[in-house]
Order: sequence, then C-alpha cells, then structure tokens
Amino acid sequence: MAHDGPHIVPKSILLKVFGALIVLTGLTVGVAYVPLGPLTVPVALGIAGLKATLVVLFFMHLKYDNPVNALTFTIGTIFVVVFVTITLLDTAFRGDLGNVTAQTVQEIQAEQERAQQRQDAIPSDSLRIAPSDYPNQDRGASMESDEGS
Amino acid sequence: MATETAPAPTEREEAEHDHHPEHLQHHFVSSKQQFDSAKLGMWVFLITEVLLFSGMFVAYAVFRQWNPDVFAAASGTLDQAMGAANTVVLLTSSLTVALAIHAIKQDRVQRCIYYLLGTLGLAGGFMVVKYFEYMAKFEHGVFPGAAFDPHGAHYEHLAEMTAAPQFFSIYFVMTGIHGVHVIIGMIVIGVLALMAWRGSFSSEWYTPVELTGLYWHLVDIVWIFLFPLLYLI
Amino acid sequence: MSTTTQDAPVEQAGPDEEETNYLNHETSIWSWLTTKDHKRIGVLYCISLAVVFLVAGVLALLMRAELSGSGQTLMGNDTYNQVFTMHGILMVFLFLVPSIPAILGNFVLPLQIGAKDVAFPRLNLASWYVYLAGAAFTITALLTGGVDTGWTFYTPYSASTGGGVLWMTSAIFVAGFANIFTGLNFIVTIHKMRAPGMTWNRLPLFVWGMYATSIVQVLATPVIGITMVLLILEQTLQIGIFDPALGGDPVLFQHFFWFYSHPAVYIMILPAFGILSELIATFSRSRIFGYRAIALSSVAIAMLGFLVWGHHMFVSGQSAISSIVFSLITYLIGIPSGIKVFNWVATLYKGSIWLQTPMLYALGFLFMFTIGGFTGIMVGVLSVDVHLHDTYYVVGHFHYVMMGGSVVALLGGMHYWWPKITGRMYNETLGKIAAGLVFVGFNLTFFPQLVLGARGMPRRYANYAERFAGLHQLSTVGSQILGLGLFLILGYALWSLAYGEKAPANPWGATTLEWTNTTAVPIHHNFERIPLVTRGPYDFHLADEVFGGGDGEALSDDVPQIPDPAPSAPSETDPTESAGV
Amino acid sequence: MGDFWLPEAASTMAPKIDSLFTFVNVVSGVLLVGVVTAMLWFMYRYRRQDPAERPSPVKESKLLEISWIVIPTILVLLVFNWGFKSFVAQKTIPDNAYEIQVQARSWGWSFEYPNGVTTDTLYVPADEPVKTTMSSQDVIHSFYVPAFRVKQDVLPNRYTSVWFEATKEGAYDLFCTEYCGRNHSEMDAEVKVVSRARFDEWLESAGTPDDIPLPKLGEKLYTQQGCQGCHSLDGSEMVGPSWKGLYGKTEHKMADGSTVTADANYLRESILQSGAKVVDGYQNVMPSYASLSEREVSGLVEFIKEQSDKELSEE
Repeated sequence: MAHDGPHIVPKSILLKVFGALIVLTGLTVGVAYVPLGPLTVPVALGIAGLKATLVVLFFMHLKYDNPVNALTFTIGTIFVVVFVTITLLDTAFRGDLGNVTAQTVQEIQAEQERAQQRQDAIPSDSLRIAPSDYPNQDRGASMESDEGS
Repeated sequence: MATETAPAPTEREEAEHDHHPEHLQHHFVSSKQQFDSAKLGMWVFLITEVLLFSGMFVAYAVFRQWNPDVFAAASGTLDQAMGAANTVVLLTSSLTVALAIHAIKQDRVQRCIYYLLGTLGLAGGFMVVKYFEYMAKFEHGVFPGAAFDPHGAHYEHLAEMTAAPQFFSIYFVMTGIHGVHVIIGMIVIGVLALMAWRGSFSSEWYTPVELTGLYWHLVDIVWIFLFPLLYLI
Repeated sequence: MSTTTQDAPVEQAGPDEEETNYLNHETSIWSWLTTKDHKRIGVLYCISLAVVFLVAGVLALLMRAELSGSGQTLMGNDTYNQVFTMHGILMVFLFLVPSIPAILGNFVLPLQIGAKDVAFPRLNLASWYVYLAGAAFTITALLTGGVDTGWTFYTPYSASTGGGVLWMTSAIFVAGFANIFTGLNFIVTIHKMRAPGMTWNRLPLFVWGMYATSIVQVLATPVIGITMVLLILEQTLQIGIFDPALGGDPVLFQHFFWFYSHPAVYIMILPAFGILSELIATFSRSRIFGYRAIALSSVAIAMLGFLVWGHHMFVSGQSAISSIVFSLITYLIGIPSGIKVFNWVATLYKGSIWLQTPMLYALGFLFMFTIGGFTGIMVGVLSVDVHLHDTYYVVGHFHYVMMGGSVVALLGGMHYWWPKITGRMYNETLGKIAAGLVFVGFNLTFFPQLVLGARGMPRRYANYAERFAGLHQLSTVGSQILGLGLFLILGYALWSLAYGEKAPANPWGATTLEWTNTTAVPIHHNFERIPLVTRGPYDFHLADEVFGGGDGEALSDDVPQIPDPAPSAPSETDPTESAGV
Repeated sequence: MGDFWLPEAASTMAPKIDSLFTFVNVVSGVLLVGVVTAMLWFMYRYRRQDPAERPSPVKESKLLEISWIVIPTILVLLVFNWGFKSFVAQKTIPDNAYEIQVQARSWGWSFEYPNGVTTDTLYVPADEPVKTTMSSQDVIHSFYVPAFRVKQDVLPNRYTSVWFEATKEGAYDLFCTEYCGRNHSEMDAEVKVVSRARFDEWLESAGTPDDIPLPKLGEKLYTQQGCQGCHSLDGSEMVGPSWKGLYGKTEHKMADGSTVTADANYLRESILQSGAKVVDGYQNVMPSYASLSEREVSGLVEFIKEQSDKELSEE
C-alpha cells in the first residue's frame, strides 16, 4: 500500500496509452459507419469504456495507486450503472400489466388521427379506434424495429 | 487498511527534513498522510462528479430507448468531424497533463509549465471548436428547450420529429455542463501554471498539480462517453 | 487506554486556573466565523440547525393547529400548502440530512478516532457557509412568492406554481454541496486520520455509522443536484425532460428525485444508529452485542439503500415489474435494520443499566424505531401500499423513523455529548421530564396518524371529512405535548450554558477516546498527546482507568495512567506553531 | 382489529388486502411486544445498583444471531410473496371489465361512460368488474377509493387504469391523493354503487338531451367540467375571474395591457383557447376545453350571460 517516494509512470507508457486512445477514437468513428444492428450501442459503449479504463489506469495512475482509490472509483461507476439500469427497468416495461399505457396520450392521439385518415381514405364507418384499443400494445414492438438505428 | 495510520513514515520523513515541511498542515502527521488524504478526497470528489453526470446519462438512455429512430436521426445532424477533432484535442490535453505531472515529479519545473500551458491551449481549442458547433446550431434555430425551431436544409426534418427537442436539450445540457467543467479546469490550470512559474511546486510538493490532473482526466473521460453517444450512434 | 509520553503541551494552564480549551482559547466573533476547528464548526452548525428546527417545528405546530378541525380553522388552503411544504423542505433538506453528521459528526468523529481535526478543515468551514447560502436562498424563495409544491417538487405541478420554486430548487442544489463536503471530509478522515492502533475493528460504532452515511451523501447528493439543475432549466428554458406538456415524462422526475431522496432517508437514520450504539453501550456498560454485525449492516444498508427508491412509486404509473423488484429489495433492507434492533436489546442483557436522560432517549428510540420499521414493512407490501400510499399512514411511518428515530437519537446524543461540547451538565430531572413529554407527545401525535391513514385519510389535505376529526384532534393534542417537551429542552439547555454545573471529563464512564483522553472541554488541538489505541471501543472490563473506581465522576488528572504497553505514537508538532492553519 | 384500523370493505379486492394488512399488523404487534418486554425486563433486572458495577462481557451467541437473521428473512419473504400475488391480481384487469373514462383536472373529476354521458359522480354497477381509463388535463392526480382499496396516479401524458369489483351498494368517498395544488383537499367525488338494473336505468336517462335549455346545460357543465373550482358565481376571488357580472363588461383588462369587451366571442375564445387572452392579475393556468361540443360551449356562454342578467335584475 505504501510506496517509497512518488511513483513515476514512464513516459513511454504514457505515449503508448495516448497512441492507443487515438487508435480507439479512430475505431469508434469507423465503426459508426458499419451497420451493426442491435450491437451499435454496446460496441460504442465498449470502446468508450476501454478508453476510459486506459485513462483511469495509466493517466490517473490508478493501476499503481492505493487500492482504496480504485475501490472508491469502482463504487461510483457501479452506482451509475445501477441508476441507469433500474430506471430503464421501469421505462422500458411500462404497460406490462395493463395498469399504465406504454404509449403516451399524445402518441395514441397521433395514432388515432392516422387511423382516422386511413379510414377517410376508405370510406367506411365500421371502424372506430378507441384509446382502449391501445393500452396493451407494448412499446417493445416498436423497439424491435428501432433497434437497428 | 488497518495499518494505514501507522506512524512509521513520519519518522523517516522527519529524518529526511530536519525542519517542519513547509506545506504540512498541523493536523496531519506526515506529508505522506496529507498527500494520500488529498488524493482520496479528490477521488471521492470525482465520483460525485460522475454521479452528477449520471443523471443526464439516465435521461439520455430513457429518451433514446423510447425514441431510437429520432435519436439516430438527430445525432446525424451533429458535426462528427468537429466531435472527433475535439476528442483528439481533449485526449492530447490529457496526455500533456500527465506529462506535466511526470515532469514535476522529477523537479523539471520549466517543462511542467510548458505542458500546463499546452494543456491550457488545447482546452482553449476545445472551447473554440465547441463555440463554432453551438453557433452553427443556433443559426438554424436548434436551441435547447422551447426555442427549438429547426430550419435550413440540414435540420429541417427535425421539426417533424416528436423527441428531437429532447435530444437537443440533452445534447446542450450535457455538453454545456461538460463545457463548464472545461472552463473551470482551464482556470485552475492557468493558476497552476502561474504557481509553478513562481516556483511553488517541486517533487516534494505538487499535490495541486496531481489533483487537477485527476480532475482533468475525468473531464476527458466524460467526453469519451459523450462523443459516441451524441455524435456517432 | 494509554497515552504516549511527550513534553507537556505549551498552552496548558495550571489546574487551578480556568483551563484553556477550544471554547475560550480565542473569543472574538471573527475567530468563530473563520475557525477551522471541527469542534467549533460543529457548534456553529448546531446553532444554525437549532434555528431551522425551531422554525420548521413551529410550522408543524401550525399545521396541526389547522387540522384540529375538519374545515378551515386557522389558515386558508394556500397558506396551509405553503406551511407543509416549508415544514418538509426545512426538516428534510436543511435539518435532518445535515443534522447528526454536521453537529455531532463534526464534533465527535475526529475525537473518537484520535485525530487532531478532519482531513480538510477549510472545506469543513466552507460546508457551513455553503449551508448558510442554501438557507439564504430558502429565505429568498419565501420572499419571492413562497413554495407550495410539497418537499417532493413533483412535476408538472412544480413547473406551474409558486414564484419561489426556482429559488427553492437552487437552495437545495446549493445546500447539497454542504452535505457533499461533509461526507467527503468524513470518508477521508476515517480512512486516513485514525490514531495509531485505531483499527477498523476498534472504531466506535458512531464512526461506522458516520462512514456509512458519508458514502450515501457522496453518492446520492450529486443526483439531487443534477435533478434540481434540470428542473431549473426546465422552468427557464423549457427543456422537455420532465414536463409532459413539453414531451417529457413526469414519472422520470420521480425516479431522479427518489434516487436521492430514498438514500437520504439513510443519511438521516444511519448516524442515529451510530449514536444509539454509543448510548446503549455506555449506559449499560457492556460491549455492543454483535459489533461486527452492527457495523457492517450499516454499510450494507447504505449500499442497498440505493436499490429501493421505486417503492415510493408503486402507484405512480411505473411498470409493474420494477415495482416488484423494488419491493423485494426493500425487504432485504428490513433485515439488517432488524438485526440492529435485536442486537441492541441483547446488549442490555446482563449489563449495568443506568437510566440517565440519554439512555431514556435510546430506549424510546428502540420502541419508536421498531414501530417505524414494522410500518415500513407494511408500506413495502406491494398490494397493501396501493391502499396506504399517500395517506397519513405514510406520514405516520416516516415520522416514526425520522422523528422517533433520527431526531430522538439526536436528542439523546446531544444530551450525551452536551458536557463535552459545553463543559456543563444539564439538569437531569428536567431532562427526564422532557424525555417523557417527548415520548408521550410523539406517540400521541403519530400513532393516531397511522390509524387515520389506514382508514383512508389522504395526506397533504388542508380540510378533511368529518369522520376523521377525532383522531386528528388527538394528534394535535399530541403535537402540543411534543412541542412543550422540545421547548423545555431548549429552555434548560440555555440555562445550563450559563448556570449548569461544571462537567467532569468523563461523566458517564464511557470508554471512547473523546471521553477518556481529553480534558473536560477538549483543547483546541483535541489531545494533549495523540492517543495510542490498544483495545476495542467498548471494552469496559479492560478499561479500569475509565471509571476511576466510581461512575466516572472521579476521572481526570488524578487517575493513574497504565504504563505504556506499545511504542510511542508519532510525535506531534508544537501546537502553537501551526495554530490556525 | 380490522374494523378499528381499516375503512369499510366494499370490493372483491378489499378482503384480500385486509387479511394481509391484519397479518402484518399482528406479527408486527407480537414482535414489538416481544422486543419491548425484553427491553423493560432487562432494564429492571440489570439496573445499575452500584456505580462501581463492572459486568463481565456476554459471550456472543452465533446461534442467536443467525436465528434473528433467518426468521425475519422467512417472514418478510412470506409477506413479499403474499403481497406480490395480490398485487398482480390488483393490476391484471379482467377482459370483461366495464370501462369508464376518467378525466382529472385541478380540482375535479369527470367520468365518461361508453354512451358519452359525463358526470362528476362516479356511478358503477355492483358485482361487476369495472375498469377506469384515466388521464389528467394538467398535473398529476391520484384516484383513490379507500373502500375499494384501489389507488392509481393519474398522469397528464399517459392513460393509467385501475379495476375493481364493488360488492356493496352504497356511496363511498373518492379522493385525490397526489398533491395537486390549492384545492387538493377539496378534490373529492362520490362513488355510487348501484345494482346493474338501476345503473342501466340511470345511464339511459342521464344523457344530455338536446332539448334542455342552453343556460341549464351550461349550469350542468359548470359543475361537471369543474369550472366551479376556479370561477365563482358570487364574485368571490378564486384562481380565475368570477363569472358574476363578467358578461358585457367593457373595460376588461388583460395581462398584456389591452382591454376587451367580454362578449360571447371573447368567452368562446377563452373556453376553447384558454391561453389566448389572460386577464390581468391572473395566472395562465386554465386548461383548454376544446373537447366541448359547439352546443356545450354555447350553453356555458349562455350560463355566464345569465350571471350578469341576474345581477342586473337584482339591482
């Protein structure tokens, strides 16, 4: 834990890390032009995470530092993940038991209007779309088609 | 852990300097204890920064998950070249800060000042690029919040999209708060360069440089995440 | 416990004269306003928080007075809404969250671990000033139209009302920094500033409680900061994150808000656990049963506390799956809390129980916190919470935890450390009477609220159906008894400052460093010599010198020191040389 | 015990919730008595009799510690499981539920039945699952019927739902439990549970017939649409301007400094586009009532007109 005198990271390592960071930046830009489908976000975040790790370990000396500092930082990042994940647990699953609609009122109204327009195109009064027709339509359905973006 | 406050280092340090170390505050036993405390304090401060940004990342994640198409389309209107250039600028500034600390640890004060000034220049460059990016958006009515009224060929299609204002609100808030951090960093680095020039730092005491370095790297890390999230995907 | 041999400190006056201590070594107002001494900052915080508590408490009495009748009795709806809003905001953000850490944490923590000060004394002082700035913003909010949003600021209501909302949110943003500074300071202090021999297993449980609290403060407070920033931007620039009219999601605001505000509950209660452990150990003169379980359960609660915020949102329109997950994790927190209660009761077993005022508060805490815990289990039940949510049951529940737990522990702690802070004893008889009034008044106020809530009385109602009137009146009477008790405390505390009997160094026969190794009122640098710790915090049977053959009254200079069993602790620098740095 | 603690149970869900409530209450009570008895006994038995008393430390018992980890864990998991099951039942809406649309606004409720009838009292048929589809026109409100043990926040941007099956005919309270501003505590309504036959009869007759006179229609809308929450008829100050003597006022001052004459067109515009002109001294908080039919708007205007006529005749 205790070191004798300040630990000095060799300049060569700093330069190598910098080189790696630049290469990874190029990579992440390049990858953005490759259609990866659902992997787009994970790949981008993965590369960013790798870059951040390099910065933390070498530029910020965490690799050579007191483990307490590393623990501190790790706990911080864990709680960011907790915050994001558990919030998404709600927002991604609205409408699961039917007590709340997945779509907003505005979206439902927009959809109703579109349905109305379709209806006007084919003159028929047999169709009536009520808000109650929508609640169970899961947001997941629209998610699947969107994931490629 | 239990031995962290063991008295051993003091005796050695006391032997090394027969005088009371200049920067040692009275309530610390040794310079090492003081340095370690400052550093742990900085790390704890850094995680508060991380959690401060986390709120905006959550907002981003939630709205992106609701409107993936809109976010992809809106992110397409950002200038990737400028974003990439800024990433490189910020990474380089991180390197120069690391080198400044490297230099001061070896008592190379002159070199440390150069590196600090280099960092300052790069940070300034970052802000200049940011300024042009913001201006290009404002010109076309791309504002955060209620003023959002995109026009012009590149942006027109945004007006049709329901969640485009959310994307740009999040974009401006995230990059704005990040920008504020850059400016604060610039001020502190400027002060450090001045202090270094006055000979305040040496390999014996360089805590402020080290701590500012940590802060600056964190600002860099935040940008490392902002860049792909906002510009690329 | 023993101390090292070292030349006597310079500033120490002879035994006959008035001793120099942290209170009188410098006396100008300026020396107080610029002090970096953790003890003085604790006192400054104590004064500011007492004022806030007084104001917020009077607001509570006004609320209860209004509710003594079903219709309008004292004030109109708008006034009532502002009153309960200010009561909530002041109590939560400006009193309970900072309370124990800022007053007792600041005063006691460095003493208990054998440090000369916290790690960053300047930051500590800054914390107090930032807190005052937050308070100033709050006053501005009141002057610019007031706030009637409830302390929760739920959107979109908060976006549409009250001229003071912007100022109030800024106040909370600013005051948050005060908590972050305190938490950061304590984490570093506990990690880096412990005296030689003060291993993690020898830390007093109050320190463990403060450690767990600080973790929560540091991790959670920035999130309320960014939430308030987003709320402010939403009102000024109309960025549509939370406001549905702008395309935002109001439930998302609740996630942001409770991500902080639920852990904030632990910021309030974890230090109370710490105080309770000190009180129970000292006044039953026995080692805390399950020391490790209590210490680690605090840290476990701190961590798990971040995973349960959604149990405030079972009927908010969040997805059912997240309600279920949140409910399950909520129960996991109930268990460590239960462990603590059982351990404290077990500590009493075969002890030597001394029923002084602080101990009365501790025992009262055990009763009320247990009710708070059980009612917490009740509102954590998914389907029952649907019925109880946003009723007086919830009001009763969190007052049992916050007031019956946190505030009662603070009162116990203040009585316990009062002699150390002021150097004077309070009046024991009045102390016991006040403790009784607080206990009776509290339960009479809040137990009827549990019943009211279960019967369907919604909270935040200025007027209510006639059938609820009886219980409401009972509650109002209770609040007046409670208020009487609290004013009595204020009265004899002030009296004691001027006329109280001089306190000995260790009136309770406690074994932690702040009692055993300092003078009656600690000196500016805390210890004449940095202590070397050789035993656990509650090893009463090993600490013969502590009692001096009696109940602690006799302790002070005439107690023979045990010969030094270990090598010298590091020599300290001359206190005069760096004084005030 | 249930009778002391809980309100009347009038839905199929209520007994289930009540039994769980009572179970938790009883177990908590038993444990509380245990803890307090132990505490008081130790307090008495081990009270300090001699200041020099120095008890020897008690050996910690692993068995004891494990037991008070394991037993509470089992208890809370039991309670969680029970609560989980009834929660799913609470939230899973039966397919055949009778649907009522609920609109919440500051500070009132309106209930719309499938045939378009709108009321400010909730009528529901007994012994039949009823589903409410709710949304809010302004801020968050919460739909709470204590007797049914149902509660659900009503959001401005989404539809939320609850369902219940009333078991006893009678009148029950409906409260708003999400704080919504000045008259939050007045935002209540009545739930009337009637037999299916009487419900059908009522629904048949409650429609707004086209032949009722316009001012009467307006008077009905005045309470139904919640106008009374903000606009008084007797000139007293509320959130919005009073309707007393409003019609025909010539120097009607606006927030932007201009003045208008409060004629029928102005009133119409204020109802349909509430933010178009804001009266001096008032906040722009009124929701738009663009959903009203042409006849309903005219009805309201006539009703407002009547308030001024009345004043004239009184003088």
